[in-house]
Amino acid sequence: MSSDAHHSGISGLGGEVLEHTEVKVSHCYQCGKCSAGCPLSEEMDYPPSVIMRMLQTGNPALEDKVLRSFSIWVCLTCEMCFARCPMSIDIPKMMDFLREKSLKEKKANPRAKEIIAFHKSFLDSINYTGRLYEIGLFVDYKTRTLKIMDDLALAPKMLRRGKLNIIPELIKDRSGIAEIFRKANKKNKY
Amino acid sequence: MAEFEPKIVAFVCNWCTYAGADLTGTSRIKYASNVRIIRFPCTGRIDYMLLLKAFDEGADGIIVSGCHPNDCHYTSGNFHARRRWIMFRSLCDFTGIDTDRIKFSWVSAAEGAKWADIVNATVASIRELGPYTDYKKIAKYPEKEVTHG
Amino acid sequence: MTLGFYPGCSLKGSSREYAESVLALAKAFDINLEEINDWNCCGATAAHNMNKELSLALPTRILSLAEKQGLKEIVVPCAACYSRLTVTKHELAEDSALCSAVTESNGLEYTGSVSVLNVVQFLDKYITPNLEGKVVKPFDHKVACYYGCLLVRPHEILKFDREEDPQSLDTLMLKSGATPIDWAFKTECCGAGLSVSRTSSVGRLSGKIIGDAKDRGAETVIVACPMCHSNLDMRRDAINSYLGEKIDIPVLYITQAIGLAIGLDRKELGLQRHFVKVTV
Amino acid sequence: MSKIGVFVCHCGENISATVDCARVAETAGNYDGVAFSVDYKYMCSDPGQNLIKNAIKEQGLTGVVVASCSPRMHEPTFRKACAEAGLNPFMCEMANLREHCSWVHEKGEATTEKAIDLVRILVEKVKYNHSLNEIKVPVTKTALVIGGGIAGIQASLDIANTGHKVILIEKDPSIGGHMSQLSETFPTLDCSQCILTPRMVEVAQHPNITLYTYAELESLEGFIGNFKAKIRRKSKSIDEKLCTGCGLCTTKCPVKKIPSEFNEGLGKRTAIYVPFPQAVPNKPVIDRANCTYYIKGKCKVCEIVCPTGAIRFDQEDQIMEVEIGAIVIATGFTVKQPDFFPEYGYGKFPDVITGLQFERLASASGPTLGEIRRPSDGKIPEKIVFLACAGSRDPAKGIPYCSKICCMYIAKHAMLYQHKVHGGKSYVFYMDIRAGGKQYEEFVRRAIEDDGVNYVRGRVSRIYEKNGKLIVAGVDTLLNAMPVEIDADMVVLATAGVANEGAEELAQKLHVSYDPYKFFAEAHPKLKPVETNTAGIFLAGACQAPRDIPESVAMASGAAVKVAALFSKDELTREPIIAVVNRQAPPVYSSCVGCFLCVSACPYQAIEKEEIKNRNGEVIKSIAKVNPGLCQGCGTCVAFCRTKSIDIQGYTNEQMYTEVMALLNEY
Ligand SMILES: Cc1cc2nc3c(=O)[nH]c(=O)nc-3n(C[C@H](O)[C@H](O)[C@H](O)COP(=O)(O)OP(=O)(O)OC[C@H]3O[C@@H](n4cnc5c(N)ncnc54)[C@H](O)[C@@H]3O)c2cc1C
Ligand SMILES: Cc1cc2nc3c(=O)[nH]c(=O)nc-3n(C[C@H](O)[C@H](O)[C@H](O)COP(=O)(O)OP(=O)(O)OC[C@H]3O[C@@H](n4cnc5c(N)ncnc54)[C@H](O)[C@@H]3O)c2cc1C
Ligand code: SF4
Ligand code: SF4
Ligand code: SF4
Ligand code: SF4
Ligand code: SF4
Ligand code: SF4
Ligand code: SF4
Ligand code: SF4
Repeated sequence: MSSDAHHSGISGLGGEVLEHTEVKVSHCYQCGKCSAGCPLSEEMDYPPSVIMRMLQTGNPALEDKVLRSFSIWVCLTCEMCFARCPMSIDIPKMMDFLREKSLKEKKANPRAKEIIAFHKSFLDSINYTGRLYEIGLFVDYKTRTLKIMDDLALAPKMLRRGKLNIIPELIKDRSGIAEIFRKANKKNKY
Repeated sequence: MAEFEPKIVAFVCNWCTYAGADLTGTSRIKYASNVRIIRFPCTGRIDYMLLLKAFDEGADGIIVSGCHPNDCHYTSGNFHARRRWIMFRSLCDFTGIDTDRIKFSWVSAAEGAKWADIVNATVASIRELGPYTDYKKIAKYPEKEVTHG
Repeated sequence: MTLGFYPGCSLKGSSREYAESVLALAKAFDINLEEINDWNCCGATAAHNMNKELSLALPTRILSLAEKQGLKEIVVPCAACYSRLTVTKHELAEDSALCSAVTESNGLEYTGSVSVLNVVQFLDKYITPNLEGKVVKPFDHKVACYYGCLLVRPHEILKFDREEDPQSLDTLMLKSGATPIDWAFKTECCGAGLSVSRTSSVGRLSGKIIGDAKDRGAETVIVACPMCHSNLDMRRDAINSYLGEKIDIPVLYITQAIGLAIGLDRKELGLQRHFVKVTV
Repeated sequence: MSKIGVFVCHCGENISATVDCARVAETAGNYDGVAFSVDYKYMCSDPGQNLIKNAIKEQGLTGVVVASCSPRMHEPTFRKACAEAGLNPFMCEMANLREHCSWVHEKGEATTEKAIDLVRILVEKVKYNHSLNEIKVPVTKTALVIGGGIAGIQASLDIANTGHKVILIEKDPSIGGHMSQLSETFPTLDCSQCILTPRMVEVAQHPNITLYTYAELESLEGFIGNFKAKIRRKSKSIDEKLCTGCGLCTTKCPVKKIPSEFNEGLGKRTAIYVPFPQAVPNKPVIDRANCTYYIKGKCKVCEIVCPTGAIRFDQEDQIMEVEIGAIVIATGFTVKQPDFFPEYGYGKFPDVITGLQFERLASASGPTLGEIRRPSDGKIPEKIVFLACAGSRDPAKGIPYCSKICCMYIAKHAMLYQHKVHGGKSYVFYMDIRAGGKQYEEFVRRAIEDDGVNYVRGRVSRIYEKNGKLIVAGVDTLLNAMPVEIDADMVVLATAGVANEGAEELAQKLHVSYDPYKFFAEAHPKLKPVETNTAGIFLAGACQAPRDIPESVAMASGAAVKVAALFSKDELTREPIIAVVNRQAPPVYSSCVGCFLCVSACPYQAIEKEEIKNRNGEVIKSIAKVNPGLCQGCGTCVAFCRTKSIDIQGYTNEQMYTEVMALLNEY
């Protein structure tokens, strides 16, 4: 007997969350412990417990707000909420799913531009070289965000301490890596 | 041809379903007259061999009904019944006995209308299935193995 | 004794002193760390933030290469890489359909036979049993051991140390002659992946950590993750501006601190590469 | 050959309107073994009953089938009539023509056919009925009450006041339980000691109550009305008859630093001690684990100072055997300690305390004489935080259920704090306020409205210590989860109420069930809240689930009435609908093969193993044996038995098969 199916939280986005992450939004009893421990909560537009509540309503307008929220991008997957949730709700796993979906539906929050740009630059770097090429990442990220001035002081200091490679480390099987990226992107372009 | 009138035997517990069926009566709710009730102290008492016996004797359908989970007069008889039912059903499936002809339900002493519904639904579905003549064909069931039902 | 070694990108670049100190320690204890051939980046935070497939496929390739190379145990000093590799192993083990999807579509051979050791597990298993006799210069300082997020969480998967108030780094430091302090920010997040894109957040989060360590009299902070290190060390300007004071407590990798205790050369341990001058 | 009488009732028009009663009677009259058959307007009326009685006498009937209404209505009536006519009452069966036939079907052929079928199956069944006698068991009119908290005290007094004997055993040196530790009690804020102490004294002085403190149940056998219990009276190391309770020994004992259990570790006691000043009995015991004499072999200061020579270092535990007829379990509960909460410091911070510790701080007889002072440095906390649901409603790390009493005692604590510390600030972090009792909601509102307690809805993520303050990090979920951080001086955790350690072991000794959380299980969640599923054993108070004082007392009085009802008769009679294992002549003895499947199936632990021995005392065979005192007649064992060796009277295999066959094979 599955009365779950009739629960408003299980249809819609909450239902997709369940399908992809096994997280049941209906299990959240809104205690707020996740928000209380979340290091980024105060920078979020909706703290994690509020995201949970929005998903529970099954209201499409609120679900849309979740996908357009800044919260899902500023979440660092630090796992604090999951560690302390009395109902063992794996919020970080859910956040991964929401981010991916938000990107796919082109709903990513404009304030998350830099965060997303950084992730993209990071992945591109791996895509081309197999490993992270930090200078390349910086340059790529700077051109994406036009934040030329930030961190400008950092690079020379790093160089001086031997912390930046001028020449990227290239792996041999670059085509293998590119293939992995191609496959992964076919389903869902990052 | 006259409409087929199935023979249905109901195995019910004394405390919940028997009393529920009494309530159907006191509420004067009408239902199909094809059913005959046999009273047991508890569904836990129901030996599933009795079900086979009923089919063997010509029953077309069977209802087994007792208290809701957690409401058993004897605390856990109905859980035992359910557990054995699961084993029994796989045995039926194995031997080819049609488990669609056995209806397992919970009817409490307050569910007079539900009892009428269950009888009517069972009669209708058995009527659909037709007389259980196939039973005789498979009735060479391995009697020893099913005794523990 | 030979063990597999997965340095990860940071240890080849911005955190090369971590790699240097790990290798120096291993050498001092006659352990050969054999790098996985042609390894790739684990995808770090970016991959699982953006694309689940990628976040599983990249680590799977690494594990698969290690298997091919005949490695049974691989040492993964970076806590983030350790987390990605362990979580991937766990997910593939839990879900065989997912496992075959990931391996087949990418043509990877993977059985899940390689065990992944984080730096503490590596030290506990191969270094501490022989440590006592080797400590020549006890690391006689008050230290705040900082674990960060990814070394201990989620406990259900990593099953390493306890999630709140973990002890493993403290125990190691105690054995190296240090006095670990009891403090409140052992497992609070430093800001990790937001280092570049939201430096202000990092200033705040890492600021609380450095601030508490200082308030309780720590002379140095001990870490086991290049991300923690770069936030707490390289981002010290942002931290200081958040705190409104100048704090110059150095941040050492656990391997550097133990290295010092057994008398290894400061340069060999890469101490000169830090932003905050290592005075201890 | 059976001589069966069939009596078909019209029930006025109730049956006869749709069933052709005359035809039913006529058809039944033609069945084999039916000697008499008749239909009549009102069978249950006096003339109707006389019709049956006369037929039994005149026709020499061996069995009776009354075809009328539901047996749930009139089975006792007709069985009694049969008995009056000299027929064993269990030779009478009823066919339910009214509720199961005439009232639920339209008038017509099919309805009459069904009525005929219903009569036929019972005619066939009755052929296999046996004379049965009601079971009679004698009753020992003494009750055993286990646990001397408020529930045990109340139950003992109530039973004793009905004139029956009570033996009350308490494992601690004094009765009183948790209630004796409480400061004031919700919802009225009356002083716990003031209302409890008179009852404790009453227990000690009641002529019908024998009190054994420092005593525990060792083992139990028997069944309702006839239990035998072994009680271990732990050695107190004093002669209670000689001791006058002067207290000299306790003031002179040099071992003074033992954390006091009564004060929840916030005070100290000596090795020879009385747990608290109002203890009943007010005589000391020696805690051997901490006494220097028992550890090192010397000291004996207490012996030297005792004016009556009451100290007995060589006293041993005593095992007593008592016979009792009923048992009330009142062993109460306990609370989780803070060392279980990782994020709240694993019990590391001395100023993070439990609710029970707060009770001791707030109690006028407590270690601080009722002043709220924090354990670490004795300072009066200016800011105090209470955390609700600490470990309760927490399936991940604690227990999933609600501990029920904490919402109320937190409100009480915050209120007491506000009354005692003027200008102090108190905060309660909660998820829901569960104040479902008389005057309870009003009480909580008073805390909020009149005493200014700040209620914040949200669960605290963690507590850490900084510069002598406890930083409590939570959010206000009613304000979009806005962070709320409080630098408190003291934190009180409403830690989960859980079953006593050892509850499981006690349940096994008593053969009663317990739930997954090791609380004792009631026989029915609604209608038998004070019964267990073992007849003659009852429950009172917080041993069944977390309960507050009013509920514990109500349960105790309920259990006492059950005991008194049991004791109101000299013998118990029960319907003989019970299981029996067949017995046959040697060398078979029984077809039972000793698989003991039935033992595990029986919900009442009514089946035991019986060893059949030969003359030399060697065991020949192990078979099942039903204890008629415990069997409730559910028949589950019968369905389990593969060899059909166990059967239930009144619903035997023979009878049930006969019914099925009679039903489907028309004449
Ligand atoms: C912090 C706190 C505050 C509270 N405040 C209030 C309040 O203000 N108002 C209110 O109504 N309720 C309050 N309560 C609840 C109240 O304490 C309980 O309702 C009450 O104590 C239950 O009584 P009891 O007799 O069932 O159990 P207990 O008080 O636990 O007594 C059980 C007794 O049995 C004994 N025992 C245990 N095991 C054995 C054994 N095996 N053999 C022999 N003896 C045994 C124990 O030693 C104990 O003496 C509070 C509870 C707590 C924790
Ligand atoms: C909507 C609703 C749902 C509920 N659901 C549940 C549930 O699921 N589970 C549960 O445990 N409880 C439930 N309850 C509570 C349950 O109904 C009560 O606990 C229970 O009925 C109380 O029984 P009672 O005998 O005390 O009172 P009542 O049921 O009120 O019986 C009192 C009787 O006394 C008679 N009476 C009144 N005055 C006089 C008089 N002066 N002289 C003579 N007779 C008089 C009345 O006619 C009545 O028959 C529910 C209650 C409500 C309102
Ligand atoms: S901690 Fe868990 S239950 Fe509580 S609000 Fe967050 S997700 Fe919901
Ligand atoms: S995983 Fe994300 S939501 Fe959870 S505590 Fe960390 S930052 Fe907050
Ligand atoms: S000194 Fe003797 S008489 Fe007095 S309380 Fe102690 S044991 Fe009893
Ligand atoms: S003998 Fe034991 S109880 Fe007596 S005074 Fe000495 S330590 Fe105390
Ligand atoms: S009574 Fe209140 S504080 Fe206690 S567990 Fe239940 S809801 Fe939480
Ligand atoms: S008044 Fe009724 S509905 Fe409201 S909280 Fe109380 S019990 Fe619940
Ligand atoms: S189930 Fe039957 S055979 Fe087995 S022990 Fe019980 S009575 Fe004997
Ligand atoms: S009839 Fe029920 S109570 Fe009696 S012995 Fe059998 S299973 Fe136990």
